[in-house]
Amino acid sequence: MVELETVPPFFADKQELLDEILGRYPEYGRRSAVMPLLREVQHAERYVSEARLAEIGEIVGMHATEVKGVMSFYSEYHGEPVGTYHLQVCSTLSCSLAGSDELYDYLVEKLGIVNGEVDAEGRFSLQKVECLGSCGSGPVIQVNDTYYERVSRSRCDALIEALSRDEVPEPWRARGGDNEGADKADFLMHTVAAGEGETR
Amino acid sequence: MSVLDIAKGMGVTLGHLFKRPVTVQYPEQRATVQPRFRGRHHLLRHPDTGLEKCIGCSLCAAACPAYAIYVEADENDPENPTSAGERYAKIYEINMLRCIFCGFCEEACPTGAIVLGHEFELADFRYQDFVYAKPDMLVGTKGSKWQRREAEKKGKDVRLGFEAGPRPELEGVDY
Amino acid sequence: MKVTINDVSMDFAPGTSVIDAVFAAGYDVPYFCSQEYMSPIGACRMCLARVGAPRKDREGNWILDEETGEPKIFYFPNMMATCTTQVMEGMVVDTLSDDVKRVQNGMVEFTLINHPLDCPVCDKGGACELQDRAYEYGTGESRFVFDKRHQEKHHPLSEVITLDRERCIHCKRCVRYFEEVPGDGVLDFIERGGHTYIGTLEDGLPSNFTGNITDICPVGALLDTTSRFRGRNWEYDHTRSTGMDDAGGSAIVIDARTGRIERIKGALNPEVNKTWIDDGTRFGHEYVDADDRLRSPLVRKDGELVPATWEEAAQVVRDRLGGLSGKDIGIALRADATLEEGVAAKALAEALGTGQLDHAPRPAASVVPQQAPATLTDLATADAIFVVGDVTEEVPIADLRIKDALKGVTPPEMMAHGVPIADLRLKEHPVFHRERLSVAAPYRVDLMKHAGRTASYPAGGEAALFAALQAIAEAQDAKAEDAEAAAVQLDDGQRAALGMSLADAEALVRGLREADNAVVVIGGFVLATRAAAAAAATFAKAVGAKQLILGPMANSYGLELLHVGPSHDRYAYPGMLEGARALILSNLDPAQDPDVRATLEQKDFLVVHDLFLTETAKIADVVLPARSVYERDGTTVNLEGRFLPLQAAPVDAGESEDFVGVVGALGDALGQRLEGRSVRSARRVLRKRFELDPAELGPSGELYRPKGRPAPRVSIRSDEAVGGNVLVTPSMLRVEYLERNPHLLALSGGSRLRVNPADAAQHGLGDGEAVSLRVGGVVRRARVRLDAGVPAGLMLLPTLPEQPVGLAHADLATLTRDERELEVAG
Amino acid sequence: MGLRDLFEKDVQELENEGILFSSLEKLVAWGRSNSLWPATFGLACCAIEMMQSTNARNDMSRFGSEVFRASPRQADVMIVAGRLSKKMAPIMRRVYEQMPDPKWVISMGACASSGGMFNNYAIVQNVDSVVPVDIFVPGCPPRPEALVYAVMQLQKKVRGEAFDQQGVELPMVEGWSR
Repeated sequence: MVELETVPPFFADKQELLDEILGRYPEYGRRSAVMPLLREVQHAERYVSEARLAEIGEIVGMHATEVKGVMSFYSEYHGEPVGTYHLQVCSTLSCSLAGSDELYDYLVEKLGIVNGEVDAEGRFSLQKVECLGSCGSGPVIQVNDTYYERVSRSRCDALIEALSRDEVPEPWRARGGDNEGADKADFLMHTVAAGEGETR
Repeated sequence: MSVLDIAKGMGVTLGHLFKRPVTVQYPEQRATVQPRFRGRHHLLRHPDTGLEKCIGCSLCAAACPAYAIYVEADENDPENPTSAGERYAKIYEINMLRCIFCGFCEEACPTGAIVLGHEFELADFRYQDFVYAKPDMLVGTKGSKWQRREAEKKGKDVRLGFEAGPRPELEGVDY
Repeated sequence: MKVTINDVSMDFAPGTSVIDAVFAAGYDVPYFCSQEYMSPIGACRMCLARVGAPRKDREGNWILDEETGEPKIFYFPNMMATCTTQVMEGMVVDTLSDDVKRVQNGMVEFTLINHPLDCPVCDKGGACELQDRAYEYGTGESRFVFDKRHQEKHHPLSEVITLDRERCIHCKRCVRYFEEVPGDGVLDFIERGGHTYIGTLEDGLPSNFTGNITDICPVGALLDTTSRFRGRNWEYDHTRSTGMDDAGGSAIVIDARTGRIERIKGALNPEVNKTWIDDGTRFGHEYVDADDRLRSPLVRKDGELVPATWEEAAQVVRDRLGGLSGKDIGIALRADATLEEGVAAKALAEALGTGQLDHAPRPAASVVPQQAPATLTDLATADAIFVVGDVTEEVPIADLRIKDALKGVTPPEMMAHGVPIADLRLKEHPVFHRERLSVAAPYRVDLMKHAGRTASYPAGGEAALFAALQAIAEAQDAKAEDAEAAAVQLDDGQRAALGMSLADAEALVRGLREADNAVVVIGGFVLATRAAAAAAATFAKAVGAKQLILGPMANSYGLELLHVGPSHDRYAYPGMLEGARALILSNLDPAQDPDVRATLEQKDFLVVHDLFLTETAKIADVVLPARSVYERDGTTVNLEGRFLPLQAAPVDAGESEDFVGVVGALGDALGQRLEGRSVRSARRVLRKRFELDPAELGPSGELYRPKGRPAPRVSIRSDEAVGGNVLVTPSMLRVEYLERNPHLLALSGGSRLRVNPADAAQHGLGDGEAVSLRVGGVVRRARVRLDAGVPAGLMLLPTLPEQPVGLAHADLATLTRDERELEVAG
Repeated sequence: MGLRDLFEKDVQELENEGILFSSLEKLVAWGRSNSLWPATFGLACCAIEMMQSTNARNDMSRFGSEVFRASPRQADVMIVAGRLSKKMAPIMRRVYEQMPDPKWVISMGACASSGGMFNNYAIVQNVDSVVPVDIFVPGCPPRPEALVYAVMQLQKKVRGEAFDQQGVELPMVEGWSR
């Protein structure tokens, strides 16, 4: 536990929180507390370092590897630091039909990072995720905790451009109606030739 | 038995005087070997990379009814591998006197590394000279141990006393 | 409970798993994840079968079938994993129908989807469960046309274990093994779904029992690095023998090929080691094939040791010993000699008319309990255990059996097909009842992780420790008689001797005496002085606990039973080195001590029987090549008094002979038919002596209990000889052979001098520094390892056969950087 | 050229001019090598191939070894063709003894040379342990050409041109070196 010596323990000053969480479970079920503890760390530090894994293991009586096993099972926990804005692109069927693959490629070339990477100044990180449960209004990007649905090239550009100014734009409501088709068609491979996006 | 019968018999004999002799003037004239003839073994290489096909799994040794094959494997050096994959045959020996040329090794080999060729001119003087190691069998080596020994001494190249149907895999690999 | 399997119906105890019922009925069902002595979890889904049972209606009557009138069988909607299903009254199991076959085909196919087909290069090939199951239950050809999962191949989990992540089929055996058997989990699944792989965050595998996962892995994912690519499974000669690295007597299988020992695996002995063995036993075999192994006798001719035949050597011995009277000759064996060798040595001593016969190392106190001896099964079922010493290093198997006791699950009943495959009483993530275990040692030992109470008493204070505990016990007795009696009173000295709080000590004593089955495990530190051993015995008697005494070496118990000992105190081993004019030493190397070397050089005649040209052999007149413990036929007795068979593996050891052979050769030279001239004649003696036939021992050996008390025996060390600045600790690894075991050397980092950081700073020692030091005379080379668990002012050093466990004096002036750097990997 | 040249020129030059110098030994060896009469010792399937080697197609008489002698008294080389059972060994030894010196032995086929796949109690695991073998012929059985090749090998040996893997010159007759 070399990290433990260097990094101050996360729960050292959060005794009451710790008691609250552990209090939810009977003594023999102490292991169950691993999930809420992981979530605390994830929310606070936006990723779970090995030192934290070991610390949580100490608390709930599991070994660090076991905690790592639990953590790595869930995609919302991150083993490495993510960017300030963690872009998660849904890649499941309906979004994919709505052009999320092209959206992803677009982001890759725009940000110069691929799945699981963080860009140079640590602002953006990109991840392909499974269904975000917004199938009716794909393609979807989830930036940290906010959904941005029906992403078109223009909207994507706007979003990225705003984020790079550290302004988190209000998620536009997914309108129905006429321009829906336009927005969707934007990222549809078979309809869009190169540069056609600019004409809209 | 009448004279006629004798004449008939002599006729047959005389008739043969005018037929071409069937004798094959081996070794000057080469013996013809059928493509499926099983002679001395060859260890093959991958034509493209030149790596040995043998991975030292010693399944041939397991299949050999005469226990003529001995294999010792080792781990490949990742920098310059001997064979494809992790494992290669450090030692691969066949006792040609034990071997009964049944071709089971050929069938057992998962990578098609060992193939029985056409060379049958293996006669030699000393028992211990019949243990053929990798350099004696790797594809590209021509002739039996004695033939190469003699050729080396005389400074000529090996002349094989047979011709056979095409066996592309035995032609050797240039790399 | 009556259960019908296909056409067989049998009775089973409640709680039996269906898979065991199927096997007991003589049918087969494939499985990967279940494993003897481990919890069933139904991870592989391979053991699916169609299972049904009758139901009762509300009134509690069986629901009957209209036509037959029999109880109607309601089948479970899906196939059940038989390893996690309990048998029920009237249950019906079907493992042969086409539905079941189809499911089994499907599961095999599914398991094979991501399993690489590199069986020809896989060390498991030929002994692979997946191979067999795919052959028996598979479809024959694959429909899977896509790319298989690609992950890291030959990833070194540690110096001795290679992990191939592509081959893993996620049966979770290794994960469960570490959590359940040694109790220190290090492995787990990382990621999910198709990306799942086995990994660890701890560096390496911090456990002493890692090798077992290579045995239980059903595929070639976890492999023994020492035998990597050394041979195929059908090429090995499997010899079942007994591990001789410690007094545990684990059953092992020695796999040899073309005269080389390639690997050692654990074998089943339900009474002793179940199927587990420690890493020292498993990986510590490479020295046998070392290049500098002696292969023929050497005789000193004009100052040079030259090769000779056995006959010549025997002649020389006879001629040189002829001139000497019997009392000038000393004979000493190492304590891992077999009983047969002991008999031979006794016979030789008798023939030569000498009383100077001994085995070494031999602790001051007896290793045969005078009363209430415990077996390892007692240990595994004990509900209160008090350990004094470092049991993990002394007898690793005992450590595992203690963990069994902490889990509180009694050993399973044998079934028709052997050990139950799925013992449903075992649960994943078992709870270890720490409070049952108390550990006392002068420094922090490994077992303290699992102990409810730990005591670190001052080194050499074992006698005082037991005296104090005795006082507590007596006080408690007094209190039990009349409640007004004074509470336990201890003076400061006794409190210090306890090394734990008085409350703890009282709880410990109470726990021991209240337990139905209490065991006191007495380690080498206690045996170092007779006073301590006596105190321990009295304490154990007082609290009504059984004793388990950890002998220093594999056959200490047996050789003591056999009285391979001197006729008088001063003839014992160390004294013998001084007194005798001629010596016959088997596998002993006393000349590591320069002073002893000087005396040995003065001897008239010195015969050394050893594996290598040791320091002593270099100055010997005759050197005889010895057989390693893997090459001997014979009998050994483990720490619980169990006779266990040794079989010789087919190893090319040149002309080497065990001590029986030596005595045979000398007997021929002397023209006498000695009793121990052959294993058979030696066994004749043993049969008379112990009323059991060593040739007829069962696979799990035979427990022997001496009638009455063992005869009194002489000591080798006076009790005053306690004290010193270095504590020689027991070691799981054979330090004398460590440098010839490259893999084990890399794993352990060589023999270690463990020093408290403060002391290290004072002596100017850095971590990992190679030093040499004279400890009790013997020149020891070791690597410094800073360890806060070591008490200040004390250094810890692993034991040698010539350096018994206990305190020793070291001249710190001789503490120098080792000029000859040990080549240590890592 | 004149008689004088014989004394003035050295041997090499004369040989170049076509005058042959040969030692009697070489001459004898040449004679022996070209009249190797085999004694039949057909024991098994190899014997069939041995017979083939003398038939019209590949006729061994081209090498002067056409006449298979039923009597060992008139034979020079014994061709052991087939697996030799331990019961047969003494008989074969006697036949060998009865052959007049110089005599040679060809061990034909895997069984005769090494026991082949018959690694059992009944079969001699190498004929060399009974009689000194000059030539081993691998094959199961060796084809006639292989035997013819073996005879050519034997001729080399008789002419003293044989050497082993270490380059050691081999004796003209194996039996003499024992």
